[in-house]
Amino acid sequence: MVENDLTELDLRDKDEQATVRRNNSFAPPQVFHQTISTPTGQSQSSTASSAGKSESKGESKGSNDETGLIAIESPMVGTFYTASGPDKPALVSVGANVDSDTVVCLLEAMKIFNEIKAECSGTVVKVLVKNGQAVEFGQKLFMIRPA
Amino acid sequence: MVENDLTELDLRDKDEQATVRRNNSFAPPQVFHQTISTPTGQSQSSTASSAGKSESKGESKGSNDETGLIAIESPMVGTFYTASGPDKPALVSVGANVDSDTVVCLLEAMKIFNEIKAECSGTVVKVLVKNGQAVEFGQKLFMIRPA
Amino acid sequence: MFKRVLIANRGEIALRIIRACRELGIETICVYSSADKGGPWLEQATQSICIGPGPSKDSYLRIERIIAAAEISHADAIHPGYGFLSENAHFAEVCRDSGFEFIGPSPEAMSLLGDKVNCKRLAKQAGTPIFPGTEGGIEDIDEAVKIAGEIGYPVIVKAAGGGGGRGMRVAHDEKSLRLGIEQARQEAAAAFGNPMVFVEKYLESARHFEVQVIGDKHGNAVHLYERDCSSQRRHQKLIEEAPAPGVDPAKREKVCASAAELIRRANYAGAATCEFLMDAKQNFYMLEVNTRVQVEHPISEAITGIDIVQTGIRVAAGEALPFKQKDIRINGHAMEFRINAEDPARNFMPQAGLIETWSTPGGPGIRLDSHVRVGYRVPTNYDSMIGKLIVHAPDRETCIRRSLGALGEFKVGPIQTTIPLYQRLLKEPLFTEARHDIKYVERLLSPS
Amino acid sequence: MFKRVLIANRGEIALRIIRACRELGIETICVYSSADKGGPWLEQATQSICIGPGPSKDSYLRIERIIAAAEISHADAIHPGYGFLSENAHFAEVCRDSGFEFIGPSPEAMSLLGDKVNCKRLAKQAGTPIFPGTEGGIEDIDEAVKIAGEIGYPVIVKAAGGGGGRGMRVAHDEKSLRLGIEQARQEAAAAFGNPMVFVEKYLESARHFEVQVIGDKHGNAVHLYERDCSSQRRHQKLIEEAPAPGVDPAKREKVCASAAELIRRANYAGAATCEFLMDAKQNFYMLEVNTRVQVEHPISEAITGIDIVQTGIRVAAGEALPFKQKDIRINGHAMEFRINAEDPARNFMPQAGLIETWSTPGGPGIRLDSHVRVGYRVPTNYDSMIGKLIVHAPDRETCIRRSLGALGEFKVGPIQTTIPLYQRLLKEPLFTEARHDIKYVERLLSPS
Repeated sequence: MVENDLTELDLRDKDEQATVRRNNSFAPPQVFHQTISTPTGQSQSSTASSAGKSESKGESKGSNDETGLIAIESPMVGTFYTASGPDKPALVSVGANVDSDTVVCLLEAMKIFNEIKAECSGTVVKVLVKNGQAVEFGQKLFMIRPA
Repeated sequence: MVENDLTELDLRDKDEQATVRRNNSFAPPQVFHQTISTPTGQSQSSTASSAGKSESKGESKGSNDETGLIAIESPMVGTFYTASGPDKPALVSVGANVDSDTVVCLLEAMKIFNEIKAECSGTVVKVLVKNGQAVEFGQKLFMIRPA
Repeated sequence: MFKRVLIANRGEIALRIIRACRELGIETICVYSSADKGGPWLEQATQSICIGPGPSKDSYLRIERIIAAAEISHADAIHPGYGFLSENAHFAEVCRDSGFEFIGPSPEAMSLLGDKVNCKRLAKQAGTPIFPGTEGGIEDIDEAVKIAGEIGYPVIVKAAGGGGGRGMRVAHDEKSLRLGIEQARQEAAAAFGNPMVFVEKYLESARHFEVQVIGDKHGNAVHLYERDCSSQRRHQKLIEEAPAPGVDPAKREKVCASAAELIRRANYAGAATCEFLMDAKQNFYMLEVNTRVQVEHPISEAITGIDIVQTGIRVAAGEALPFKQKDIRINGHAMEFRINAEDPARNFMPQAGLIETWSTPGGPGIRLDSHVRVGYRVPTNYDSMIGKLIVHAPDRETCIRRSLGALGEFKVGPIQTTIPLYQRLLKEPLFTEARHDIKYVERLLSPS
Repeated sequence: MFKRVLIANRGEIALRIIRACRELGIETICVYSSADKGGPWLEQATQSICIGPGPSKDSYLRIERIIAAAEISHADAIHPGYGFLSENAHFAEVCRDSGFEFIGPSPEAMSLLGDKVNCKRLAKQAGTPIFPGTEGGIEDIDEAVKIAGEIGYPVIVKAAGGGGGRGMRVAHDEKSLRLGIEQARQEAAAAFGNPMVFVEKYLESARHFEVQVIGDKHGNAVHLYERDCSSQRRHQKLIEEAPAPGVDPAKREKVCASAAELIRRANYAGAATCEFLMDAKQNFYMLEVNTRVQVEHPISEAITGIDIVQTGIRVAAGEALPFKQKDIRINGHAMEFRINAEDPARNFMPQAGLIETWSTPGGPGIRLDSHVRVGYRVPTNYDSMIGKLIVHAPDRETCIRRSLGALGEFKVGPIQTTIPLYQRLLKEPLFTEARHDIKYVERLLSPS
């Protein structure tokens, strides 16, 4: 199997939900594998005491943990896209209202694009990651003020 | 120079102050080198934080640091003698009154016997070291209740 | 040579690989689980990427997350370490297919040596001694005697339908074999309703003897002599040493050379270990081949001066082995002690939590491979090994004395470790006189 | 062999000697000052005895207290370590006279090599290259030219009455010498009223090259090759390495052999170091002989595999050296970094106080000799060295990379150490390309 064996449709070239599949054996062919994001403070069972410089460089410094805000965190490792295509508007921006089913961004890994849903209701207060930026597991993507 | 070159008079065979000299070059011939003992808590500028098992095995466990008592500490390394000879009575015992000039014991090192004076006035409350026992620097020898 | 290597592992072996890469001028990317956030080894990597929550199945075993991390970090190779995905041929294949060099053997070589039947066949061709045994049950006593004569006494007669020690007989000669088969068949027939028995080679007192080998992509394979890992508890190695004490030099050379020949025939590039049992007469029987770097690789590094991890990276990058077999000499004696966060006084109960005391030994011949420092919290998610103490000395006796000194200096708290067990084993005559076998630790520890 | 050795020293070298004795089955008695009460190395001794208050003159330098401690603890030998009384021939004599073996040379050998004139005379006989120079002033130019021709250019012309650089001229050939002497005499006559000048060998760019030697009481002496200690600040060695980089092998063999011959002729038993300056053409000039174990001995242990401290104890006990010169081979490259509690950012101001962070490097080729652990309080009384990091690798380039990695892992706090200085020096082309000399560190550090 080589990389070019992939049957791939680049989302950025299409208007609507596209089927992206890969003919490999370790990740079943899937249509926008969607993963639930979890609120801040509950997702990471970190037990390490010292937070050294081991933070990924992609992690935002600007996230104010203001009381009452909920973070949408990345459920996977991949590349963050704000829109479903290069000529498309951002799925959500600051001020947008979201509910549990609102797709807030796409995360790409191994040529598969995954829709990420808000999994909560409220207003987008901050977008913490830039379009095209790599994100790690648990990284905060959006801050939401609950409705 | 060998050990037997020493001109030595064993104190324990004599009644009175004896001249003990050694024909060597590193310690001048001396008559009862006498050293001042210092009160508890001032002599040792110990800065180490953890007291491990590094205590000399000769150190007494039974010294109660009762308030108001003064310890006579060993000013040197050597062997402790309570009397000036094997058939002589102890220089001081519990209950004895001492003053600054009272000789309380002898410490032998390198065949030289050193008279140790009380350097304080009061009553002997405890004798912490046994006759013939090796003592290290700073080791408590007697506890004195000041007059 | 690679520019950026992603390390799909954690703890001491991740740190070991970081150190090796650093000296080769290679940048490192460490993936980690959220339970390992803040792990001291991550500071030493060029970059670190969280790939999932604590449980291994959601992080260190998630192939697609590791590949995604390699993509976003622009790695060109992936080092699996040991454990986790290191012996997963499928992972090796996915790495290759995704454009990342897998630092280890090809999936084909890994599969070949991982398959017991194929591996045994290849071993036979390579002259690597294998474990003899009948392939099925026998009913005819004369046939059993013939087979026993071929594989050599002692043999063990086992009931095909048996278990729990019933129907088993050890035979040291033909006479006792004939009697034993008779008795075993009767007993087996009575107990299991099946008189079928079979005959296998019986090792009364086996030692664990394993040969470190390393191959490249140019058809070269070299062995780095052996390790004795007989000090085990529940198949977990505790103390390893190199070389194996008291082994006949000619027999050592022969079995080690046969192990190198085996991996050469498997077109194997990278480090591997051929595990053997050695009987009291110093006959060898191969158990299996581990197709990865081994926990105990440092003792082979100590006695040969070869950096096994660096060499593994070099051969994965296509370099030829930088040494020949004739360059490899045994220099002194080395032992490794696995410092496990377990309480030997309470049946080796795993210990987790904050390390408050971590005062380590030093001086000549002392190497410590550990990711731990004061303030580190041992997570509950992974195995209990928190460090490896490696002791090298001119000879075995000095090595034992040096090890006792180093273990005595090693203070860990408040969690308990296996250090006191090693202090006991190093004073055990069975061990010091090299009269030990793979069961001696458990015999010593069994109450009775 | 000795039964009980008293160690008249403290800190890392006391610990080093304890470790050596432990492996030889020898009990140890550590004497200590009250400032060192609770010192971690004392736990490792069989017994410890307080001999006086913090100041060295009242404890570690008090001969009669050390002898008294040896008496009450029934020691049979005394190890002086380095510093303190280690090069005090009188102390060595008192030890012997009091019935304790001094672990080091005889007082006679120590005095002989400690005396500059006698040592130089013996060195001449042994073929050890010494520093040439005129023994007095000269007035005749032709005589000066003759001497300069003998000792070789460049030479330096110095005014006998001079100082501060006035009246000094460096001459690279006869012509510039004749001119230089003329000018120097005029300048000297004008400045000091004394036209007398003298001529000495001038080293434009010298490196510190020292040979580790060891002798026994049976007339044997062996060298363990050399160390380059050119990285110095105010005559304090900072980085040492072995072997000296870029030295011609034949010249190395010759000067090392001459150093061994020197201590053989001195009937010297124990470890010693012959210190040389090496000029840019790799000519050697002996400075002095240190008659004790050296701080930087571990790098020679690393490249030769010889335990210098244990061997020193063995020869003091009367054993013959257990190796011959032909057994000694250079294996790889080693560097030592003295971890000093000093602040390089504030003119190397000594640091004392509680160690809260002490996170040490590990892995292959890393040795740490240190008495420090978390919770240890560095006293103000003694020198600032709190540990020695020794790094061994197959070659110098790998050794530098490995050292940079290890220094990067080494975290000490809150006190400052010389670690950042070493990280800088290891990236300095003068050092990495071995174009350094004994002044390069000070030149780098000088503001300008």
